[in-house]
Amino acid sequence: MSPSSRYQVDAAQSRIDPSVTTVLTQTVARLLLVPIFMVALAILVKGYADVGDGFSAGVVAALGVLLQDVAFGYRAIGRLTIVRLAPYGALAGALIALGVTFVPVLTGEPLLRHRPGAGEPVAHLGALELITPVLFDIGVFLVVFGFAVGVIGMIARMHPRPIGPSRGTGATGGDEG
Amino acid sequence: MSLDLTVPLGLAWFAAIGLAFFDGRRAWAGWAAVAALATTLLGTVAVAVDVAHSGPRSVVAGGWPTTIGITLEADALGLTFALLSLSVLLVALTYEVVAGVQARGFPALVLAMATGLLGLCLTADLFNFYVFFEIAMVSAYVLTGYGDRPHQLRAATIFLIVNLLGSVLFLIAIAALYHLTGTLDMEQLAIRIPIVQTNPAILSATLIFVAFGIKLGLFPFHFWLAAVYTGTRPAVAAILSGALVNIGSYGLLRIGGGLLPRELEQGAPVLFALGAASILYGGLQAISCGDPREVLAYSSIGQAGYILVCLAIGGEAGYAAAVLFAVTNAINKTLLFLVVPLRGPWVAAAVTVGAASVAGIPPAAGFFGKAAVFRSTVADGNPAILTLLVAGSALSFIYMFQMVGRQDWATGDGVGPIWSDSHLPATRIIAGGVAVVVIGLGLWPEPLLVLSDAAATALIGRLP
Amino acid sequence: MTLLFAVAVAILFGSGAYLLLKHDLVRVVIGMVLISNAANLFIISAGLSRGQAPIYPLADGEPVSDPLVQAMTLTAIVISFGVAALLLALVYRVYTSHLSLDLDELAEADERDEAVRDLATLTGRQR
Amino acid sequence: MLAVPFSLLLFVSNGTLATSGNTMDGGWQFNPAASLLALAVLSGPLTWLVGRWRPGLAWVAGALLAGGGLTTTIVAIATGDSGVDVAWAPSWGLRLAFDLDGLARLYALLATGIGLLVVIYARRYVPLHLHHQGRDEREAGPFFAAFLLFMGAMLGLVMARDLIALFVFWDVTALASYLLISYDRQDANARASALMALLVTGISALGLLVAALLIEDRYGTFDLGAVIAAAEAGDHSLGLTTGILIVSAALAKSAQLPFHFWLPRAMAAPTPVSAYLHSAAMVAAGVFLIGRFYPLLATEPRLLDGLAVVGAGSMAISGVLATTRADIKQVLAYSTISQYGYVVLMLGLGGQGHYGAVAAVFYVVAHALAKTALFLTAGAVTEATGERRLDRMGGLWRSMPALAAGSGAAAAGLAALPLTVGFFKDELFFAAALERGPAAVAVAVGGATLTIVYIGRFWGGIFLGPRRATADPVPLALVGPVVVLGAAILLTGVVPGPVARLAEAAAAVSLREAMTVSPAYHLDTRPENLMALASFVLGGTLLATRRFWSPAAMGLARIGQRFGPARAYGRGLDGFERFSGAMRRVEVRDLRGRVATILLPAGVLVIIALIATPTRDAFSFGTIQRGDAGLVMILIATCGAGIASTLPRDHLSMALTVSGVGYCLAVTYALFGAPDVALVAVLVETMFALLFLGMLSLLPRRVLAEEAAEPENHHHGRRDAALAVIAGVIALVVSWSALSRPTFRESVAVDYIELAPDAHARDVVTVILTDFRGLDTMGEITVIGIAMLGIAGLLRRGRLR
Repeated sequence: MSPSSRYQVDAAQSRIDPSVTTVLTQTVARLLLVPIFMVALAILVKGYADVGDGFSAGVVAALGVLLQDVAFGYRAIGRLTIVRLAPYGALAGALIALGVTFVPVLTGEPLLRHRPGAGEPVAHLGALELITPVLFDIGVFLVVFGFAVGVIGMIARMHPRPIGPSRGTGATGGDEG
Repeated sequence: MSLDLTVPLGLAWFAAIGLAFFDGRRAWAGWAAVAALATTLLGTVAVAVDVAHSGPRSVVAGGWPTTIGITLEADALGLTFALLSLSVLLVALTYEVVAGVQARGFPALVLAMATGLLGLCLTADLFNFYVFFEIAMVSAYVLTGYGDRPHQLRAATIFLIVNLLGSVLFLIAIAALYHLTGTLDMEQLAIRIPIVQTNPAILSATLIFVAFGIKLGLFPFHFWLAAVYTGTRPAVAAILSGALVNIGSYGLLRIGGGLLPRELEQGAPVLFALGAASILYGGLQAISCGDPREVLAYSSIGQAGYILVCLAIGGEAGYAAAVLFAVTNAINKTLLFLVVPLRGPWVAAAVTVGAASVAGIPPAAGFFGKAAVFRSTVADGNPAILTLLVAGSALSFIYMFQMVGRQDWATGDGVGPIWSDSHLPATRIIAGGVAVVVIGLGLWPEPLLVLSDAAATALIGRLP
Repeated sequence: MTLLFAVAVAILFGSGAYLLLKHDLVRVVIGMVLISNAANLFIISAGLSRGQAPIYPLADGEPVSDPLVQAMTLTAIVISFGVAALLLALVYRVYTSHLSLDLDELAEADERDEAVRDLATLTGRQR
Repeated sequence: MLAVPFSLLLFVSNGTLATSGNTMDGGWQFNPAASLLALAVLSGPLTWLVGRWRPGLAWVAGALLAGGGLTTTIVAIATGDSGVDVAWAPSWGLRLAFDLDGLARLYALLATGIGLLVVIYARRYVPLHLHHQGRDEREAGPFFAAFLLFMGAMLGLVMARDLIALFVFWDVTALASYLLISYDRQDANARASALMALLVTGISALGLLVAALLIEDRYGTFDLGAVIAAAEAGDHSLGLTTGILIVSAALAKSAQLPFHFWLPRAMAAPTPVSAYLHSAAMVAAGVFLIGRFYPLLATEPRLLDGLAVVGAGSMAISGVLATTRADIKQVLAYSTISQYGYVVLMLGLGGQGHYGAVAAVFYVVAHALAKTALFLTAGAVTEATGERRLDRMGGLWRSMPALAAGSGAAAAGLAALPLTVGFFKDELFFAAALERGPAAVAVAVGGATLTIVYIGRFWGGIFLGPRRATADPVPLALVGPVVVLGAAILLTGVVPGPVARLAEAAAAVSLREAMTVSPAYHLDTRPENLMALASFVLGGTLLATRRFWSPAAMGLARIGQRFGPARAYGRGLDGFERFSGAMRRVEVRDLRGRVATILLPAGVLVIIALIATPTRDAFSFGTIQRGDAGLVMILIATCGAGIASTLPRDHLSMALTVSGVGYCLAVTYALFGAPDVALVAVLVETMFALLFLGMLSLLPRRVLAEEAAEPENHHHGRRDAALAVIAGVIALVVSWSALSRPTFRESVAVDYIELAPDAHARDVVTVILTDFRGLDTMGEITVIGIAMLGIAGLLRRGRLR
């Protein structure tokens, strides 16, 4: 018996009991998702004016998604598309931030030279200032969100399928996809 | 127009993240990583050539005034270690790509480590140094577990926890230095630290020393090293012992020699003592090891002692010797870790070359590393240390050639196991290529000597 | 205050170190978290000024908290978070490959491996 | 190794090859020194490549290279001094400075001439040897490669004027001899012997390196010529330490007491190797070195006296031991030690104005011819009979007359019988001894007598007496070289002039003045002749009465085995191994120990640093302001939570308390005027708690419970507490010391606050993160990305989705 298969039996016996999730919590969780994303957006956008930045926004948004896990159980969130794609989002975010960092080098300027520069006028879109640091912050947001959601998603997909007739894809990490 | 010094950094960085999207086990991804790393190396060479002609260059991130933005500066010391680390990474990556990458993230991780090491060598900001240091370290944590065998996972656990402890100590020291001087810019720090009272400065210096001592594998902070070097795959062991270890030597030189020279001088007796202990301890331990990789691991502990002794001697000669020794040692260890799992006539020759280089037998490059250390000690006029170095060198003769003698490297008939999962001739050619470099640098050492002298001059010249 | 900060840092660091020395890998992870927390607290307390939050508009005459240490702390927190998550995953993986979270048992596995290696590689002493 | 020809081409194509000494001017001219240098560097690698390509042709390459070297040397002898001087590593002032002077020419002649003969011999011998051992004949390639590597190293060594270049070739000879002695890889004894030879000669060579560096430190140059000139100008004397280091390296190489023990062991090598390395080349390198440094060593007369003593001791002791050995190669090995004892003795005797140095080089030539022939004989005989012991041979002259004749001439040469070149070597030796008085004379006669005894026993034991073994016919190639050498010994015994001229030229380099010797036969009662006669009579008598004294000699041999340096070496290596094994057992092997061994020394270092620096006024308690009450409370709560998190048994409460620490810290940050940090701290703490619980939920509860419940060893408990206190003290001392300092007046933080509006922002922290120090943030998210890759690798074999 290989270590991992032995483990599966143990883990299956100890999984979180699905009966704790109720219809009420599920509904609340769904309903909360939108406001949480709004808050995250606000934190991100207002970062330059007030407390908060891409990082905290990312964590807030991730917590919103993860609230679903309290409601639906680990296995359910492992199947959400947003969760599955989150790691790629993280990498894309890193690429965006990296772009902001290094694109100025191509034009012969020092790296991380933001536009518009110091003292130059800034276009506004409501509270949002259209400056490259915001783009950078969006990159940070994506990385953090993608990381948090992605990792929880990975853990979720490690959970073995429930005992009894199974449905869905529940993979246990040991096999190739 | 000369190449901007941040271009290679950006290249490696983009490649690292870009490659993370794809499965690194595919051949094209592996070769793309090799190409990206080679381009980065070439770019760094271009920067180095430029610096050699027109002096150190620097750029402040964001175009802010210095000390506001993070300063990146390319000088001889940083570039020496950058070139060394990148070359080692390139060799190890190519080796693994040829042998067959086994994990999805491997190429991306190697490039991430290249980013970290390159950034570390370029940055002139203490906290930024820590950040790049962490990039390199985190990649190393992941790489140590590469292969996914139980012993590799154990090695990764040990490596991660011990080095994380070291990183935290380093971080505390950085914060303390900021509190004492009000700046993170290395140039400003070097100016301000002499004014700071000795007590807090030397305590911070002690923590920094411990942190880099852990990275370098100095006695008595080395206890993680043997298990990790022995447990990981050959390419990873080469990366750890040839590239990552440079953090230790470079950090001690840049921060110890460049920022805290007063504290370094005050600590010289301790450095001598620990260096001596390291040389003897590593050498003596290595003698009874049966596994060649373990011999190499303990040998690394001994070699770390040489670098420490050079630092304690200090001055331009001491620093130049430290750089030279660090460079040759890294190349030697890369060669040996890559070649030890292979068998064949070329392998027998390459192992002999590597062993000769570690023992400091010409015409291998290691000879000049050893000779430089001896020379700086002779100039320092310290017979006790000289005797110690000779003893350490004698020990390296014993353990290296016992290691060579224990196996039949040419055929592998019945003598000892072969660890490699792959016997492609190409891996042997790569290892043989490194051996040729070792011999080549031993026959024509001038580039190494010029580089190490320039590095030491750059370090000393920065002092206020 | 100076001493109080130092003592708080020391207690967190010491508690973390204490947990690092346990045989239970989960405790080791917690120890690492505590040690990182100690470092973060120290960075914040190493700020050169203490006062109002460094967000404009600033009230005149009142000291402003050092923003640089805050930025440093943020970076350090995030890095230690990432590494701690990695450590957690590693601990889990170690468990699945050894079916144990006990460092004593891991050390035994190390010794077994080493014995095998020594047998295989020590072929004939040279005298 | 490909870099070797490449780098050579590099400097040749630079056109910077400097030539000196040749008379022709203008245009290209043949420079023997440059050609020999090229051979020195290329021989080994070229032969190796040829061997890899066509193993059967390796010997051809070897013979061509050795022959080329021989021809070049002969040309050089005819044309006089030549040299090469090219910049090598200007940073250290190193030059590829090589002089083909008298001394170099003599040793080059030996190295190439005897090398050529041995290669021809080995061409047949090595395949036979491999065949006996059941090995593939293709393995002959590496043999010739190592052999030619050795020959090349000898050539480079003898010509080198730059001390570092000299050391390089010196060490290459050690490395090449290691490869050659361990050629029979499957034989543990051969490998151990090779290691011994390498350790003895290689470690003593470190002394030579140190000496070279000391010389550079004192004279400011690595150029031996310049050093000697400076020393002669009376600027500085060499220094006894430096001299002893050089001499020790030389004596170890020449297998003199107390380093001699490696040579008999090195007989594990195939016989052609023994013939070359251990009679003409490797051991010759040692006395060559003394000859090369002679002008410097002569500035320290005590050194020369020491040489004489060591030489006499080696000569006597190994001479006696040689009479006791049964293995024919062992007899020759001890004979070599003894013979080089003569040479060292002569060098010790022959300071300025004395005969010794000339006699020494003359002796080296004569000995090399004879000893090579004898070794090759031993190889041929063993090949023919399959025996190596003297007591199992005898009467072989009937089946191998040519071999018997050739080696007879060689034995006669070694025994210094008239009509051989050996006679003159002893005549010069006696002359040198006579200059130094009766004690030297007695030693000289004793040495000559011993030589006659053991060489007579050797030759007689093989070829005379009753026939004890049957001899198969051996190939001509195994006999030819012996006959050639025997003829050469007889020829030079009649016409010794050329050898004398060579020796004079060589000695002139050592002595820095011209010396002439005119070896000739004088049928009179001059003291030299009487000494020779005495040695013949004594030797003959001893040979005839061997039965009576051989038990005593055997006794001496046993004492030597019991207490000699070989024993010390073995014990030393054993001791190292045992000590190392003991160290390995106490080496820390578990993670906890590894953590402890960081904390403890770190604590010690911190305490040392604390004690070493003045602590007065270094620590201040700070003031508690009015608004700080909340901060004080929350810090105390943090401390409490920190301690509490070490207490719980089960993981869940542990997770909760550690989260408590995090939230307390978040409040601290908020009270500190750091709302951004506080926000992130809260969020990260929550996130981490989720991750932690998620991970715990993957682990079986049973395992967790067991793990949590398992009691900690009591002993460990106390140790852990002590280490935790140490860790706390480290943190306390460092942080308190740093925080106590009033800070620097100007701080970059002020600039950040001032510049933030320029960067279009109101939150200074955010602008630092995205703009001023955006590179840090970039790094930080990279760390996060790498961690994600790592986690994916660990949990899902790298799959991201």
